[in-house]
Amino acid sequence: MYTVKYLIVAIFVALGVLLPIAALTIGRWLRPNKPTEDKATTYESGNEPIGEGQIRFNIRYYLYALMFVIFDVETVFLYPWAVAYNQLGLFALVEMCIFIVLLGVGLLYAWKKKVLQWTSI
Amino acid sequence: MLDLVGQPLTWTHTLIFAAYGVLLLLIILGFVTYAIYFERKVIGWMQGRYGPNRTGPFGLLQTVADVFKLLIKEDTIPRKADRPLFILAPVITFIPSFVVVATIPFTANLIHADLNVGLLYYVALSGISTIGMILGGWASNNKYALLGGMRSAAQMISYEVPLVISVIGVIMMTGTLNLHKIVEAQGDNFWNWNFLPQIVGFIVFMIAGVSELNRTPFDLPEAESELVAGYHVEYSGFRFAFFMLAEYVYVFAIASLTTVLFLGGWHAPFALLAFIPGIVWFLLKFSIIVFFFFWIRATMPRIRIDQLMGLGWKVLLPLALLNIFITAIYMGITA
Amino acid sequence: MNGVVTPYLTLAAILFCIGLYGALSKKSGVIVLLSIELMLNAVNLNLIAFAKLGAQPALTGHIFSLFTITVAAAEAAVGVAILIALYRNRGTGDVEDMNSMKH
Amino acid sequence: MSDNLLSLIVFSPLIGIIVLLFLPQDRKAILQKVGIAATVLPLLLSVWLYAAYVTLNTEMQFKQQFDWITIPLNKEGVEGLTNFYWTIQYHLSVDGLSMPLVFLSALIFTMAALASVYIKKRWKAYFIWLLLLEVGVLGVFTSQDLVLFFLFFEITLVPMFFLIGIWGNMDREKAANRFLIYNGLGSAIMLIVFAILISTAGISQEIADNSLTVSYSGDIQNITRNLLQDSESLVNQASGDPQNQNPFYLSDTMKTTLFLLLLAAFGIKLPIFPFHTWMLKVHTEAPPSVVMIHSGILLKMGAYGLIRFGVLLFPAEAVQWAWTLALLGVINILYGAILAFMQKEFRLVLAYSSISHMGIVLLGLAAFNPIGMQGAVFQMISHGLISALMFLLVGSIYERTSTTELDKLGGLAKSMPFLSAVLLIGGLASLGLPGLSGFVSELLAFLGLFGTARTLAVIGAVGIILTAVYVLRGIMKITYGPIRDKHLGLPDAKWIEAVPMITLVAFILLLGVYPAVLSEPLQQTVNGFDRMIHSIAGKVGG
Amino acid sequence: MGPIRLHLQDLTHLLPEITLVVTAVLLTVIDLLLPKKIDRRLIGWLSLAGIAVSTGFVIMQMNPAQAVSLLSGSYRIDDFGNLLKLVFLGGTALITLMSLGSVEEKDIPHIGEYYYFLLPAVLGAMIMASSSDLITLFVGLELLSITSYVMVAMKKKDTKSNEAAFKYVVLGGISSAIILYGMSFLYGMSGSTNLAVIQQAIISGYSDYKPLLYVAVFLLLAGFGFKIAAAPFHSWAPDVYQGAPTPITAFLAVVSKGAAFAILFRVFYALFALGQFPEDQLTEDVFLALSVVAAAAMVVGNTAALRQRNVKRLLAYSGVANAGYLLVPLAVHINLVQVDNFSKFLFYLIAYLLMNIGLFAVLIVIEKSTGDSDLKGFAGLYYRAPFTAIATILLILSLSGIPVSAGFFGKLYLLIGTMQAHMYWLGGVMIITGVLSFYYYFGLIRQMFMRVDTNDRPIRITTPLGIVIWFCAGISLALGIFPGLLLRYIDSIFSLTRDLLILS
Repeated sequence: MYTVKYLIVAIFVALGVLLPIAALTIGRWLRPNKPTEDKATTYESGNEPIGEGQIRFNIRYYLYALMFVIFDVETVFLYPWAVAYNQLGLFALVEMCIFIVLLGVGLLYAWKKKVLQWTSI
Repeated sequence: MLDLVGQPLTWTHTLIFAAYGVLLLLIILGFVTYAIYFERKVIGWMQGRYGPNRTGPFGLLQTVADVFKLLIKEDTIPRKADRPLFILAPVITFIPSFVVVATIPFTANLIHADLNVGLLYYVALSGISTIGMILGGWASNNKYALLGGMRSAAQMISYEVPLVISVIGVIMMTGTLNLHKIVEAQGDNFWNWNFLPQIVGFIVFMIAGVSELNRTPFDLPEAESELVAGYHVEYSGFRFAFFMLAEYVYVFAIASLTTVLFLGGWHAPFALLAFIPGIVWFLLKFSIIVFFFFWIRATMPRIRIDQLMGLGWKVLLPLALLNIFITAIYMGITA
Repeated sequence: MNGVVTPYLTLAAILFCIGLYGALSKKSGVIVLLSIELMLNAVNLNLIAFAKLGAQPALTGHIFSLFTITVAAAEAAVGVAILIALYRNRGTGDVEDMNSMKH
Repeated sequence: MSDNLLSLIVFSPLIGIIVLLFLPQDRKAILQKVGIAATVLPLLLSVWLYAAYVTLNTEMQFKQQFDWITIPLNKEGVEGLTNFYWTIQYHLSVDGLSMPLVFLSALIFTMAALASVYIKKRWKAYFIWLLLLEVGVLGVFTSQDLVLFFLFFEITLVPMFFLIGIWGNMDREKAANRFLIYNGLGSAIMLIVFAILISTAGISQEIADNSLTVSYSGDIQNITRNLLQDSESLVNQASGDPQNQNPFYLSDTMKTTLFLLLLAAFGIKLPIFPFHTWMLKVHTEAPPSVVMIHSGILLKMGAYGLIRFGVLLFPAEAVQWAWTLALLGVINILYGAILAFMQKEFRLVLAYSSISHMGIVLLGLAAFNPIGMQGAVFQMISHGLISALMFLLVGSIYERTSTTELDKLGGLAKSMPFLSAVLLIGGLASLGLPGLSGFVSELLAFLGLFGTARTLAVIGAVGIILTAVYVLRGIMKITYGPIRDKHLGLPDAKWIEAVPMITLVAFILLLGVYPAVLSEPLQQTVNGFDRMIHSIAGKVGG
Repeated sequence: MGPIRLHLQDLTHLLPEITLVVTAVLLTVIDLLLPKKIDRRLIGWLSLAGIAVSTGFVIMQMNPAQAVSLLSGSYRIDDFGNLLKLVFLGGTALITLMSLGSVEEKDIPHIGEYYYFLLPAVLGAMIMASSSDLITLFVGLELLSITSYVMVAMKKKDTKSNEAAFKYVVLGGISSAIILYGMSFLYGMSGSTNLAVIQQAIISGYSDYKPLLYVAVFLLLAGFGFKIAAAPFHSWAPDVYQGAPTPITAFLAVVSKGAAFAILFRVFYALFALGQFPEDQLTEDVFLALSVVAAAAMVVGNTAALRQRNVKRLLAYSGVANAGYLLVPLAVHINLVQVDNFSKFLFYLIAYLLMNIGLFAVLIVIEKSTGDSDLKGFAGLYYRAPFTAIATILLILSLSGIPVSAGFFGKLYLLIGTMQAHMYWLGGVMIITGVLSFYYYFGLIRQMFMRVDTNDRPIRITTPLGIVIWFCAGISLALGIFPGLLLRYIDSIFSLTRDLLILS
């Protein structure tokens, strides 16, 4: 039972891998290949590339990543609770309300601290 | 056909499944090809233009020609790029987009991986694509690509949170993560579908879904006018095609998922119409959603990135959290 | 303990040791944090293996690993936040450069 | 009042401390007067104690005893136990051994307070620390509970640390540190022994109808009874069953170890030869009044502890190791004497002479007969007086000449006849001239030892001859010979210096001429000790 | 196992914890909504009030007739937990008060956060003290740890603070992982995370599990060794203590450490103390390992402290040594005559708390006047702030274990315990290393009384700081003179079988 379901998933994964391999391999047979120095330069609005390509990017991306990690992981607790919601009764409801209020406070915190504001940093 | 899944594993079954997979893959490829055509036509129509009309009748072969053009185009990899990652990135983006489709129930008994954690499976796998985009941006060793990659990652993870939380209401109502059962729990009349009691969740889900697809008005990662083309600026040929492919496969997937979660899947809108096969209803709803995607692309302007982030965190997430409360209360009243 | 669980335990032990090694010896602060995650994931593997194949299989292991995951996320978040602050003040995130305090 | 006379004596310096706290800190004259007055109070009380002491009684006198701290112990481990306690008793009392030491302490503290004229700064704090030190010292000599004893013993450390560290000479902090660490180590070892004793011999059981009370305490009498008198006590019951050991049993090896640990602990304080280095530093760096106290009293705490705990709790072991004790004594005498002979600095001469003299205490003790023991105690008292006097003199000379190096001094008899005369008396007492206290004590100690270890006694006596040489050499160098020009106009002793000197000389003379003032209260007690030691040691040996 | 139900009545048992949560959340919101110009000390006073209320609730539920077991036995309200909770709350209250008198906005940008972060931290400590289930234990531990990481980093602009926090995160994370790894084996052997069940399981399956059991125990010991900063797991302590804001250092030194001890006590005693294993070897080894760690901590802490010139580092090493002392009552295994390990532990913990918090408060005074925590800053303190100097003497006497002080009595009590259990060597190490500590503790006194500061300006001491310093010094002295009062109280309510061991 289990195995069969995941067999389908496995087949899909295999197909997903195969398609790019096949397509790119076919492409290699078909497409021309005449590399020149200029073709291999990095594109930069038609100018000579300045400096390194892997520049330092803004710190705010990390902050969003942190926010994502926290909220996404909290949903790990929300999902099982939601599935079993009908069987759990009042206790679970109250408990999850507290949980969500805490999440909300966290969001409020981030909001007030201007973490959510793109231009703030 | 779904009965096969319940039976012990044999080589025959495996072959059937494989055939089904290949078939679905082909369907999806076809869908993508004509979705692009359709999109261009729709937008053209809405904007008073013609859209593609040269290649083939009504321009029907335009996208096919585009695909062939990409296939035979020379593939250049920048000298400074991180080669293995550069090659790997589009593949990583594409694979999950296809694999998530495995769990979507198109009709009551059309074959699919009937996972108990189907929804979780979808959410978990779709997150992997983000990694591909960041990798692509980073491996290109190009400033625009990197910024585009970071932006797309920031956007996708920001909208992933409300997306994931907005479906909790549905889970609460149906008590399962199994997509098949979620559809079954919705009845044969449209007022039994989830989108009505879950209207807040539905709206949040739709908006977040559009954003997840990086489509206008949320297409900042590939904003041609600002970032040249975003994370795939250095890609050409079929590697580029795979980024595009992934994007449109996600359109397929999200549209299917919306249908399944909120619009009753294969159910008919009225019980008396139930004699029409489920697949028809499914396709109908599915098409409406796809059309909706194209429609807003034609009408809405692109928003600024700070507005984009603000919308996600300050509007959608609180709404999604609120939705959980609303659902809990709603269920308390109806129960 | 039956033999089925042993491979999992071995794998977990190997992961744990790799993580420990990385956490103690790597130069970049981010890699160090990642190594700690690896250690925690080794524990998760252990817990799940025991929950499924242990002497008394029970669901508790899954729950425990959920908690571990959450806590690991929080810890990583705090760790990265601190690393960012450090990077802003010092311009480097390398562990080797953290020697401003001696006596 | 005689019920809590000892408490009054011990804590009377606190009155001075409280008064001092409210005085302004820059009024030297007032502070000094109050400080001196505060030390007179315990002195007067201890005169009363001396007078009220019943000499023919070998029991502890002026007993004051109650449970100070009672700590309930968890009794879930044993079935049928109704009460399980650890008590720390507040138990003060004196016998013929401690009473004279109490008196000596009170006396020397008053003298030291008088000698505080040499203190140049921070008088308020100085007197407060001095008085606190007095509390500690008096407590040490009177307490009859191990923990209480330890407590007072440790209390002396802190004031001494400050007194040396703040008012000492150039190298004062190092001296203070060294004092602290060595003595801390000594008391740590002592604490370990005490803890072992409390947790084994400190046990006592009380069975009333239906209830069983078990308690630990550090009460010395209880421990003595358990260790020595009650052969049925748990301490002496080895259980044959290796699985179920009696947790209270003290084996013979253990007892010997404990005795040796105590010897080391008090040996540091005494000091016995290899542990003596800290003392030299203290004697050269500390201010004169503090050295008076240190040399006069604090060293005696070591000897007192060795007798009270080392010998009286472990008599059998002590007798077994008597020869070692005597040997250590002889080494101390000779080592001290030889090094004193070689010193060029008078304070170091005196410091080494202290080592030498404390060797005599050990010798007297090692004799394990009443005469030797008396000699030891006599030596403690006598050396207390003499060394206090000598260091007072050294202080007054240093005050005038700013040096105590023998080569830089000379002919002081011309400018300071009184000081020189007292110095000579002190020196003579130190070398044991008949008629002075030193003679009596040395005589008794050697007499005692001749009875048991003749060879060692003879070797030790050589040290006495050396003493005469180095003491006289030192005094001659200072008082006779050509005087330096800058020392010519120096004034002789002021009355505030003269009073303590005369007092101390008077007591030295008194002890020398009429030793019965000390031997009378001492005799009964020492005889009692002796009987006890020999009964126990005989039992073990025979 | 039926579904977990929580009744309203059960909630009353959780009131202390709930109070803290509610206060923390409310304060967060208040801090966010208050206008900027309002003095954030308000938040500090409010969190102090929250702590006070929580303390009140703990006192109300002292000495329950029967240990209350909540949430399927994963949480226990018993006197072991209650007493420790009181200690943690008291310590945190003192630290909050101390902060109110010292913390300034120029050092710590988010000063409101600083105050309310102490609440979840102490909540974590309380959960650790009360839980009897590995998951709850772990959650409490991490709640405490993660908030501590943040608090260490509170001086956002200060590189040292960041650096200390990062080191703390990394080593704390490693130790958490090690603890978890150990716990996972305990879970694997028993199929449960409940300590009582685990105890049953490891006893019945002893012969099968013996090697795994050893692995689990030593992993746990190593992990908790990190948390209590006992040698050889102490390397993080000096750096973290130095970098953190001083009140937070005090928090780490006292509450954090105390809570880790609470876990250690609970886990090791619940699992091994009764020693019902088919052979004694395991119990003996476990307690031997504990005592070896204790001895190592004492030796390493005291010798390393000798070389320190920075008072925070010095106190960190002193904390390492004290962790060794605190381990003594755990390591001295209960036997026929020696059962009061918990009293010993708690008394010394309280003494340690008072003297450390007091001394850190003094250190804050110094830091505010000189700007750093160098030993030289203490120079001439007696002239500049005589009363503080006198209080400091009392605190240092207590730390070095000289009578009359709580520290002395605590050590004596521990020593008697080792002697009752015939672990002479442990007692010996403890006392001899204690003498070593005289050197550096009295080094502080030397600076205060025997040196003169070059610029002889008087120091102003804020009232809250003064209160904290004198409170700590006073209680240290009082506990030294009348330790019986406290110990009698502990004995009257604490029962080993009822309150510590989880016997299902």
